[in-house]
Amino acid sequence: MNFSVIGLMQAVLVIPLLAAAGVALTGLRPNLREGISLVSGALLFAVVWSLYQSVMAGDRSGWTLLELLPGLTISFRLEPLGILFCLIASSLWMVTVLYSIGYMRGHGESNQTRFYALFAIAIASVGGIALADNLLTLFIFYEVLTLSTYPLVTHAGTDKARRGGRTYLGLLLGTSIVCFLPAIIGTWVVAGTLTFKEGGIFGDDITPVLLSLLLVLFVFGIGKAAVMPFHRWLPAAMVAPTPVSALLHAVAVVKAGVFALVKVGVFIFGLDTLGTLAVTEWLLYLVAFGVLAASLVAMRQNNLKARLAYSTISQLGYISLGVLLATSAGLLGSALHIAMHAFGKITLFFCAGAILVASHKSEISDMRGLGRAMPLTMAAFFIASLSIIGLPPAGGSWSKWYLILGTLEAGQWLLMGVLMLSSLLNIAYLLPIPLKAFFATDSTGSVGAGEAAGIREAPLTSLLAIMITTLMCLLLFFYPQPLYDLARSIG
Amino acid sequence: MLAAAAVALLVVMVMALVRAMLGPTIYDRILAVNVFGTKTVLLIAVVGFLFGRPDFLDIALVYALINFISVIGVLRYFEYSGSRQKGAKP
Amino acid sequence: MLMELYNYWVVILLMMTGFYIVIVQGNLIKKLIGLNLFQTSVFIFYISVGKVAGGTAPIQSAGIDVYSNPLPHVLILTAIVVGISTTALALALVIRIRNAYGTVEEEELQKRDLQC
Amino acid sequence: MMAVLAEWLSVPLLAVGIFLVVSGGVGLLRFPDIFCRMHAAGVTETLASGLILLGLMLLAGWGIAAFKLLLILLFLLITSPTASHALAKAALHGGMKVDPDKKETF
Amino acid sequence: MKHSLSLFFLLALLWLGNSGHYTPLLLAIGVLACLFVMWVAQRMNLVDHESQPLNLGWGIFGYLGWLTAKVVSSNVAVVGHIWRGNGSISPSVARLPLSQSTDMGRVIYANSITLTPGTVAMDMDDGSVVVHALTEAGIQELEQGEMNRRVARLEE
Amino acid sequence: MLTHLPVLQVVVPLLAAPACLLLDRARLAWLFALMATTISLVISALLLYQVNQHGTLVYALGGWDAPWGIEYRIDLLAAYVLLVVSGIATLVIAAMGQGIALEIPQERQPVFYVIYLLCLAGLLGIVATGDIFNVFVFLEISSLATYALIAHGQDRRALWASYQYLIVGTIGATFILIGIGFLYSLTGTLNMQDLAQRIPETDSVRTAYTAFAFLVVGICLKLALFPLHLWLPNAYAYAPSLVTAFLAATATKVAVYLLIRVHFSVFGEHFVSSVLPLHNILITLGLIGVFVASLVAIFQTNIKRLFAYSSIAQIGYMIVGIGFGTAVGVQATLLHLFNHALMKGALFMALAAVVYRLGSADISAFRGLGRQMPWTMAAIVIGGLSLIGMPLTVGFVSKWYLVLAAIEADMWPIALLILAGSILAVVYVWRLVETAYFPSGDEPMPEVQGTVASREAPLALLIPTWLLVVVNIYLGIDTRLTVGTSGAVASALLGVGQ
Ligand code: NA
Ligand code: NA
Repeated sequence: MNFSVIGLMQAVLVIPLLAAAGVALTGLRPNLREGISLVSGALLFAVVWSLYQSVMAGDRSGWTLLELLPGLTISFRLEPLGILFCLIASSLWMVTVLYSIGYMRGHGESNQTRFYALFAIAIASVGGIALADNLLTLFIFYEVLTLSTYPLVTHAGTDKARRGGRTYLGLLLGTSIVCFLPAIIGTWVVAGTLTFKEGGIFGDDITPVLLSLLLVLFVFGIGKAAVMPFHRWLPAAMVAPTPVSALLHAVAVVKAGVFALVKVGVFIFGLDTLGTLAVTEWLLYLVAFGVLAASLVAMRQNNLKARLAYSTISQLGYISLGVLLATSAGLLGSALHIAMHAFGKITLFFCAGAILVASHKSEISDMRGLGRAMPLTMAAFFIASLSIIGLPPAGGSWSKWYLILGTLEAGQWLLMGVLMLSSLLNIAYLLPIPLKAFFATDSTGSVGAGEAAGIREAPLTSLLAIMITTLMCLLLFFYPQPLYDLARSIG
Repeated sequence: MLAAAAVALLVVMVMALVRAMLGPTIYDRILAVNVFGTKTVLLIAVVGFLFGRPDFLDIALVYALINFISVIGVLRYFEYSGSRQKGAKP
Repeated sequence: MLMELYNYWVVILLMMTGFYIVIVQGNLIKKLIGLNLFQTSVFIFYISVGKVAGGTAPIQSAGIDVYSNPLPHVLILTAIVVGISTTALALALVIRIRNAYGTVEEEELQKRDLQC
Repeated sequence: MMAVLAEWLSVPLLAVGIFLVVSGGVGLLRFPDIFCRMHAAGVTETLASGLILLGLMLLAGWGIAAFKLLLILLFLLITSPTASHALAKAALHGGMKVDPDKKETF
Repeated sequence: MKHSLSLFFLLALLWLGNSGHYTPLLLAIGVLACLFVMWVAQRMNLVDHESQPLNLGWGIFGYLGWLTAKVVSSNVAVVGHIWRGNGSISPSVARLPLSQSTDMGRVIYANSITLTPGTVAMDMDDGSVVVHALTEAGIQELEQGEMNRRVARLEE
Repeated sequence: MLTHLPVLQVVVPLLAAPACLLLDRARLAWLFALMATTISLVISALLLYQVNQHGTLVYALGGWDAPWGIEYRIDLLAAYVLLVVSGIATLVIAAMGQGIALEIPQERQPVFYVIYLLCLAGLLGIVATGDIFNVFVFLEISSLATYALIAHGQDRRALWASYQYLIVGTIGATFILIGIGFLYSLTGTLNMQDLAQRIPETDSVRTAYTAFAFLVVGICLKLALFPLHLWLPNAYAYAPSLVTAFLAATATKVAVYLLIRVHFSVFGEHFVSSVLPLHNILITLGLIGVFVASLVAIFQTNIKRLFAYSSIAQIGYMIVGIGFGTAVGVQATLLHLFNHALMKGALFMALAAVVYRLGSADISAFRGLGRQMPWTMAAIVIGGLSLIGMPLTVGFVSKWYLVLAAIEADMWPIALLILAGSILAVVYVWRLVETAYFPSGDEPMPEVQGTVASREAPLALLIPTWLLVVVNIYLGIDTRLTVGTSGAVASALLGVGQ
């Protein structure tokens, strides 16, 4: 039994890698190539689902791949938060591939083999990050994720894409090398271990100053969590094709960031230690400021993907905030929001991509009246927006609820206010888009001009993907129990 | 007497050095250096006797050889470079 | 003190002269002359360090008890050979530089490199 | 007896040698141009060297030392004109103003 | 062969004169060294009548004696000019004819001119030699040609 | 035979050099040189094995014992460096069989190999000998050979670069000679083992410091520590490409070895740190070197030059490691010494492949190279990632220990600066990656010599390059050998745990 769990964990890493190899080898036969990705996605999801059952049964098996440095291993362990992350990633991989088939072919993108192969490698890195038993392992896969997604961001090869890629790589590698790595090494020097442990690994004899320094380094070093001022890479990466944006915003990259942050908060510092540090308070305010600021910036964006990107920055702030609150409700909210935001945001990006493919429109002001031509897409956009905002009947309402509870538990009234205000802003920058698409007239002044211009829904596979993720947003409102149980058992 | 000889040789060597510095042509300097060299040979021989170490003569002999070769070498260099400068630029 | 260590002063003077020539002269050959002076000053330093008070040249001879230390001489013999090899190589380089550039003046060389 | 005699004999040889060598040095400084200076240098290289080395030979007595001194002397006498000639030729070809085809006095 | 033998004899003399150690081993090494140098000289085509001017005969010693006297007297003359100052000299240049028939003879003549202080052979070709002298008298003395004749006689 | 290994290590290439001169055919000379370096490699591997088994090997040259004769002394550190040098030398010469053809005419190749072997012998000699004057002699042998190797470059600027290096190198060597002279006058010995014993007992501490100062300055000239690095970029840029690979991977490493030897073995950490502010100087200069050289590298358009400046920066890291004066710091330096040899060896060999195909190492030659020479370019990417210090490459291991040393010494700002330097490496590496994989605009791709089928570099170049790349990754994952060895060496040097 134990062996098979470890076998399954290994499969989480191996399946995407094999898929990548398979994709690379079958590059000349697109149907077979995408078939491999889809089958691998399904297989991976099945594996993760089985691991979900094991972890809920209390299994915490682990295994060590090798000893990289004396006393420092590359090890993996079954753990609820990691499985949560794996569930999101594996399910969304499948869906994203489905979506990509329509999008990439519809858009006539080049280098599709490279795209699918690197996507698979990114999923493998997510597996590594999710199952990592120590910071070193996490760090390694974190870097692999950065490097494997860079070519995806620069995919188009245009000047703009190269600039975006530069910002992406520069900020992510930069923060991880200059802050994350010294934080890890510092932790190693101070604590003598890097293995995640419930309640944290630091002894009582360590000065708060040193702990604060480490915390600050971690928070800023995990650049994928896009804590201001290191958020610039997310808007810059908008140049990538929409499926890549989905990968960045929902499936892998930003989720890897906040996941790492939660891991560090819970398993390196421990919520108790975190709560006692004065610097935590400051970081909370900084993050809260980021939440508001990003929302405000999002409102001013006319480009849909840019607006969604700033929305992500703001929503990531919620998750970071939840950890830094250092309360159990906050943690619960954070963990849930990782999932809820993933499904919501991926739907939004899928919709944005669908609109781009079908109507070649990227500016929000051009989308008035588009609802007649693309009713399904716009409906999906509406539901996903509800989830992001935190309104029923969408899954996001649960996570937002627990986050608010977290602020109350910590007695942070001001922060609660910030969260409420930000939710109002969410409404203001998200809901008008579908509403105007359905009810406003377009620029020519006539309702339903889109139909007349020959605009139809996106390709079938893309539409199917959108339907699936939208359904998930709704489903997670009505059946949050599995996720709730999983999140509950963290820490 | 030996000491006087050594001093005299040193004096002449200083004179040669003065001539080497004053020049004015490169040939004056080479001449001076040559004189300095041959006087060095003599000085080594004299000093050998002065200090009771006649084996220094070997050094004097070797030095005479080196001095001669180096002067010829330097002269060849200047003779060639002189005639080349007159010719067309390479 | 000053006179006691006169050999050091001589060495330093020679050394600085050589170093100065290497730095200031733009002519590659003159630079080499400076370099040789610089090296030679060190040779002198070694030999003078090996001097034993009252000792004579370390060539064995009847009736003499006190010799200077012969080891520095041996070492410097090696160093001289090395120095000559260096000079020979450097001169060969200068000849090739002259063939390639048509000059042995540093400034000219830099000018001609910039031209192409 | 012989040794003492030789020692006495060496004194005048060395003395004259010293005088000649210093004279040569003075000439080297005093004469107006390179060619004239070469004549002065010639003094120090021929008779002056010869006398000093002879003086030393007398001091050395019969033996290897004397042989070596003789060798040095021969070597100087053989190389000196060669070096002088090379120098003169180089100076002549190197632009010193002398017209060899016109007997002239400066 | 004659030249080789002469060279070997010369080299051996040099070795013996400079060594001072006459053990069988060192002597053997000396012989080997001389033979080696001879081999090298042979390869460089150096062993001939130019390096071993045996053909000059015994007359050379007579000439050397005369030359020594000449060198002494001209030394005295030049030293006199040195002390008397620049007013006493009259530097002059002249091209003098050569009456030697061989290269060796010309070299001996030119070197003799140079060896005597007060005169320097600056340049020469097949038939003449350019001489620089400290005084006009030096040129005139050479023009009288005693040295020229003596060297030419050596060649016979 | 086995007992003579320490001296054979040096003698084999030293004797092979003149023997190589007798072979007048280029191919034959190459085979012979390859054989000689391979034997050297085998010897160094055996030496490392022997040292691991029996501890330090001592070999008295010609049977004279230490104070009088010259002693060859192979401890773990020496064995480790010997292996690096001979290993790289073998790979480079293997690649030369084909890779040097375009840069050095056939008839000059035998002489070229002679010089190469001499250079190798010199480098190995520096490491193997236990006599400090012998170090000087070998240093000069290798240096002279290096000047000659550089002068073989096609560009006429190679001559000028070689000349400049000669001047600087000779001054450096002369400084070292002065230092040795002071040491000898102070202690009356040249044997480094004896020196280590007598220096602490000396009553003239000032002389000892003078000696140390001269030695350090001289060595730092040789290892191109900022600001004494000015000779290096031209020398590396204009030397034949594979010569650059060899020099970058070995010559400066041996100089770092020498610095470690003098600092820790001869003078000892206690002596050095007791009065001199040397540690701060080394850390400061090292860091400035890292930043200045990396910044300059960013703006280079000749990629050989770019990597040359990168080398100066990496040397800065090594010096910083020494500057900590702790076992972990020295361990980091040793790791980086070894690892940087692997990275730069691979990078410069890949560059040699690019030059072989495109005849240029200019950035413009790299446009779209990711498609045209995928394997060569992949090697450059991996080497570059290693340079940055990405996990799973050797570069990560050395960065890790360097930062560890800084944090252990409670120098957090230094740790952050060390890592900030890596960001600059990201910039200059990524410029290359971007050009190769995402070429901009409509400019035409550079003309590739040869047919489409043979666009990738020939296997003779590719295999040695990739051998280094594979080792680069393997040792980045299985770090036991390097970390274990360097740890043992560092604690031995600092007298920890003895
Ligand atoms: Na004369
Ligand atoms: Na004369």
